[in-house]
Amino acid sequence: MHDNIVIIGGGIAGMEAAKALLALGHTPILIESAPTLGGHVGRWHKLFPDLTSARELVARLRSEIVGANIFLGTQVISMNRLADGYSLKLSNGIVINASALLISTGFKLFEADRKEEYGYGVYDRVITNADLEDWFSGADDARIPQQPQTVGFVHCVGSRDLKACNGQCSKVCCATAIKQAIEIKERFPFARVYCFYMDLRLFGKKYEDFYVNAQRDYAVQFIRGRVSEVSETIDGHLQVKAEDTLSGKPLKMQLDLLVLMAGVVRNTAVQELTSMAGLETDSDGFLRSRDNEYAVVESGQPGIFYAGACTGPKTVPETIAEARSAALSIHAYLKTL
Amino acid sequence: MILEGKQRIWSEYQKDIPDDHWYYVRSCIRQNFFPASERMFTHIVKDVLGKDLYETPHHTTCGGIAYHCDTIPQETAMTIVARQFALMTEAGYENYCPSCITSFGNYAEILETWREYPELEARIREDLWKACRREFKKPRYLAHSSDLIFHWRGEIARLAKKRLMDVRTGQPLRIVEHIGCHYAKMFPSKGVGGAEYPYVLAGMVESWGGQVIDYPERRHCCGYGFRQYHVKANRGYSLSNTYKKFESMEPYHPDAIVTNCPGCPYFLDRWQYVIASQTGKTYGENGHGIPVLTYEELAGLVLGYDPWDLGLQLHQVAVEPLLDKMGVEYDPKAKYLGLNKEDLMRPELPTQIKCY
Amino acid sequence: MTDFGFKLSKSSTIDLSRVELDRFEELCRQEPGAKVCIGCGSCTASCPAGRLSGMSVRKVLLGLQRGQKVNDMLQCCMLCGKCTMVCPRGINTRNLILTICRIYD
Amino acid sequence: MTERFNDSFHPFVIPFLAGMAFVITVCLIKAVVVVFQMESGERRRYLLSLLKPNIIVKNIYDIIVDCLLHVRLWKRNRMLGFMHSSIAFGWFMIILLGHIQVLLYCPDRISTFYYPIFFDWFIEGGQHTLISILLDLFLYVILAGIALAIVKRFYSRLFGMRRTTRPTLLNVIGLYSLWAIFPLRFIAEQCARSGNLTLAPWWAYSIALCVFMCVLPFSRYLHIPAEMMLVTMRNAHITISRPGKGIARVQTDSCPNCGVCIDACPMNADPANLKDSTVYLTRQIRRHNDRRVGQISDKCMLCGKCTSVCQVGVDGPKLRILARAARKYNIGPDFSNVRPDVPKSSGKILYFGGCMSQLTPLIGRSIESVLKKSGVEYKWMDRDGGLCCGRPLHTAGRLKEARELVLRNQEAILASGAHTLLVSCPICYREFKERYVLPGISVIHYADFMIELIQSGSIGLKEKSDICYVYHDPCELGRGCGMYETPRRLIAQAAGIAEAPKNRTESVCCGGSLGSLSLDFAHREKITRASLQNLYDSGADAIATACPLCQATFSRYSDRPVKDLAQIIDEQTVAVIDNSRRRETGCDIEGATLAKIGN
Repeated sequence: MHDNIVIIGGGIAGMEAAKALLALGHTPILIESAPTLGGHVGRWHKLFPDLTSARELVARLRSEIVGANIFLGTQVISMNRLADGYSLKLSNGIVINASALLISTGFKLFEADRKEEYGYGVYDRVITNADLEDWFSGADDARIPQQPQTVGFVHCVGSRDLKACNGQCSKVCCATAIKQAIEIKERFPFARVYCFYMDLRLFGKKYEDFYVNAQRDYAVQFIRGRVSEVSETIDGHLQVKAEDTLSGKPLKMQLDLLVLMAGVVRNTAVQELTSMAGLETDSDGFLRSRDNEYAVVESGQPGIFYAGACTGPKTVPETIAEARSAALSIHAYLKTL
Repeated sequence: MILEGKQRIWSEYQKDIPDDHWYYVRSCIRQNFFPASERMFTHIVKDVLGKDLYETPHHTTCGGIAYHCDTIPQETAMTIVARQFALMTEAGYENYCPSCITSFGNYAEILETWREYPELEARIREDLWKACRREFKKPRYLAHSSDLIFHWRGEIARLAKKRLMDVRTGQPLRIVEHIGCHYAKMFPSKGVGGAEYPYVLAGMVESWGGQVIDYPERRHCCGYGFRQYHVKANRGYSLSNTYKKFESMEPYHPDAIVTNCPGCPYFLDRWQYVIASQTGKTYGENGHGIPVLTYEELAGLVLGYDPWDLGLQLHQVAVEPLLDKMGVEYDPKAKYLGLNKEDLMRPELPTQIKCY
Repeated sequence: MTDFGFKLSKSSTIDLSRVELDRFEELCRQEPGAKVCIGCGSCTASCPAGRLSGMSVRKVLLGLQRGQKVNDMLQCCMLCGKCTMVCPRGINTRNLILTICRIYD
Repeated sequence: MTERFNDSFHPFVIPFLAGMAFVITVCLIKAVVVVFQMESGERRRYLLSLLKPNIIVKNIYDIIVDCLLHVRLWKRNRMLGFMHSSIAFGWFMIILLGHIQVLLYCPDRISTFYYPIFFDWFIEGGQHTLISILLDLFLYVILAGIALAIVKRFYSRLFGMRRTTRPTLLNVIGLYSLWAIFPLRFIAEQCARSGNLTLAPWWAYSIALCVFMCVLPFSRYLHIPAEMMLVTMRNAHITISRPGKGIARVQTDSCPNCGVCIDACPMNADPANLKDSTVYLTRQIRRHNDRRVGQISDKCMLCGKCTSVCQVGVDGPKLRILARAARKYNIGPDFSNVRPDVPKSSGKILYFGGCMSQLTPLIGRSIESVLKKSGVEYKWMDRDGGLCCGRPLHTAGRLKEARELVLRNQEAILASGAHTLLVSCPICYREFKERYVLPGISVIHYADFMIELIQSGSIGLKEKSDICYVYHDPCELGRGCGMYETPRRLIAQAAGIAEAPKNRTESVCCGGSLGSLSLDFAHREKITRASLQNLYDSGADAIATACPLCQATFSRYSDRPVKDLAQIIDEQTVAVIDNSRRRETGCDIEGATLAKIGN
């Protein structure tokens, strides 16, 4: 059993960590509850800011971890603390004794229908960022009209919103909205595209360029004001209302398609697992790192490490960096045993 | 519109409504505006459905109007409400049913405030004791009288003499349901169906055979807005909000509007006349307005009562087109005869909107 | 029409679906900087004419985008160029002002 | 010397005569139209000036120096100078000597007009007189000039010109006919002198002359007569006032399309602006292409460099301002209710910082510090913001609106009671000098003021700094107001000084100019970097300038410190005596200094 490393969660964090651990001479065990690897990124079409293919990233990672033991469609059903590690029972009946655990269980997209006023699931032409990515990737979506004339993006759906029980910024939605707005404009050059934002948080490398591009080259319009409510008109359009806070006036308009930028919230599906492992939750609802400044990948429990969005919203490069960092931390930790 | 989406939301906002033993408090103003509504309610609950509904003449206003007009502080309203609860407690009831939406909101707001700030509740108990030597228990259930009709909508449907159908075409009537702002906008969980897609009136309309209309300004206030109407300088604003709603519902050609608030039916009804007088515009067919009914009046029509007994002659907008569609028989000559066939005298009829 | 002593007031809501944007689009063609404004307000804050007349380039640009008639506000521009100097987005505000004055007349 | 034929006429002179008649008629009409278009007062002044003897002398001198000898061009580029003056002066001399020859040897034929042109056809054996030798000499000079012109057309770089204009069809016809005239004349003369009386070269010679003269009024060669007229107008002090009319028209027509302004234009650091030089402006004005005239006018930074290098004195910036003024905008500030809040400053200096200085507060602070050190009493007129001086509106062509602001400021400055208006922004300074009427108030630039303070001993110099500065001449201060040396003298007293390869009248605009209306931020960067490169080439450690706009623009991209003159002087000077003692001793340094400045 010595040196068994179990990675729980096969998104890009888990995959990258597995790859790094393989390179360090370990043979990690990767457990993923879904039937495929890749997590949220695997479902995404393109990544900001360079519009690289998300699928290619996942496929590459997949090809680089063939040496790992991978269990798909598998959950951890129980977990016991041992003297020098953990004993895990999986849903397929296998029991693993592990010296180190890496939690890379990621996040959950906010369920947009909980913002009832936006009418996701009630109005015909309201979709989420994830739905749009699916459509970009080729899936059919009857909610998206043939030739939309006007498309709106609502930022911060379920983020920075105490009424949605998530006061945190989801970090990736502003850039995602801009990315999707540009992609929409590329598909429908004559559509008017509006982004309704509270604040634009474009902190990352080249994000600001991305923003200027959207304005200058794609004429995407940014309206500072949160959409208050959405209704359906008699001809099936959407009527949205917001305050145009820069002019201080109420604003309404009709849209052919509304995209809700569902935020990043903690993954409640792994609540049982984390409580079995005795992991604490931070005030933002995500898992608590040993230290939020310099030990983000370490948990309060010996031998349990974190990577990726299980500790809070992260961009792809941040997640990859954390996964590598966690792999190194695990490697160092195993040497101390 | 995806109906399943709405149904899912409706299913999430269920409300416990006991089937019997209610303590009923009337609205300050409804008996003036719609004289048969509360009478109809007590009649349906007690006589038709055979339930226990208790009333006392000692109850007063809940303080809601004054509170929303910024003329009394909330503590005063709370003490008034505490006395109402004391009357209920003294009568041996614990299910509280106000007829007024603003009262309902006021009670809900006060109960929630007390839950958050128990020390405030303690102070109010003390104040009430000092003021009138009364003590109270908080109601176990709080439901608006429209919640009760919603609760019994199935039984009413079974007893129905008329349905919300156009007897001439067999098509369901298109009904706009308008919910008072204070019903669920403050506490979505306190209302049947929540705040965004309230089901309380929609449920009645569906059960009685009608079709609910969802239009863009469905959520919007009727226009009353308390101080917006009461201060004359603001009255144009009050009117403009009503106008906005009518403009929004106009393309759907509704046959009637049903409401559950004291102010809403009044303003949706009377402002149609003002809008017509100022702009010449009417929203019903052939120069008529859109009839605006309270849910009790609608229940009364469904149960087959005489429209003039329901006080529909006191509406500004003529209800006759709706009665004709529903196949309700009425005597036009008896319209302005009171309960005891006393002549109420004919009002002067407006020129811009068709009335009888 | 009956006088009730009050009447319907005009809605202050901007209905973007009904706003005529042809001229604004022409403005964007002639001065593409119009598209990249982020409403930071440095132009207005540094404007000497604004101090005397209440002129605000930011408000004008936004107003035109919302179909409001606000271009008269630019009447008092002295073309001093301070706004151009401070604009973080590098908008040629002077050309923007002149182009607005030419297109919206 | 004898007449070859009895008949003093031959049909081949007809093309020449027709061309001559045509060109004289058209040019006369054009001249009359121009004079007619002038404002009545100016017209009178102009016509009267043509009669004044001293101006007549000056006109003749200027025409010879500028139009025939091209002295200015010689100074700029000897090859070009030789090329132009050889053709112009040589031709002129051939015409002059040809007439003298006819007057001397067959005076009765002078009335034919064509004898001096075709002398060797009609007269036999005239080739050994002095005049004939001189004529041949000038013809050789011209032929050399034409050879150079041909080389230049195809290898302009040999002449130090990186860029030149692309000629239009009419210009090409004019050019080739001009090139053809003199070799044809040479061949014809040589044939005739050797007794070969073939007609072909004479016909060709005459036709070439005809073609050239017919094309002249519609090609750039119109500059030959126009320039002469421009000289007379300049000497009559006529200024540009209406677009496309009067002197503006003559200036446009005077442009010889030499293209010197293309290389000079700072905007051409970005090849996108190549077609926006003054030479293209005059061309488009002549073609009445209003769209392009508008574009070219709006883009220009009005740095004035094209004018400073122009051989004929086309005032590019003024022509552009006029073109801008011809356009309509719904703009017109009404500040009739605004009274600029000017502090009472009787007997004091009033300092005007200008709008831009608020974004470069170091300039104002340094000036204030120097003023305090010197003990001079002063008030800061627009410390909390004021009305614009009016120059930006003026350069944007909003002449009436600019006038409004000028009047408003003028009134306030006069009311303040100050005796001196101290100005730091060269943009404002130029406007104050050119457009303000401030009787009893001397308008002074702070460079003049500071050098006066140093010379009078009102402030003391510290030990010279070992930093070496290169001084960038701001367009409005240098070419605009003619101040080149004072800032250099100031710097030289305080620190080391170096010169950039292009300086003074040839200084390269920083790219931040308010003059341009349409150049956007992204496209100015190249211009600024090119201007900086010129300054870097001096090898200096730091850049000095005297304009808030240059300061802000350079600071953006410069790899070395950029300082305002005022800042350098403030750093390098000390107070001579402290203010309290000054008051005790009653020493009136202020009065002393100002007396000098006033002179």
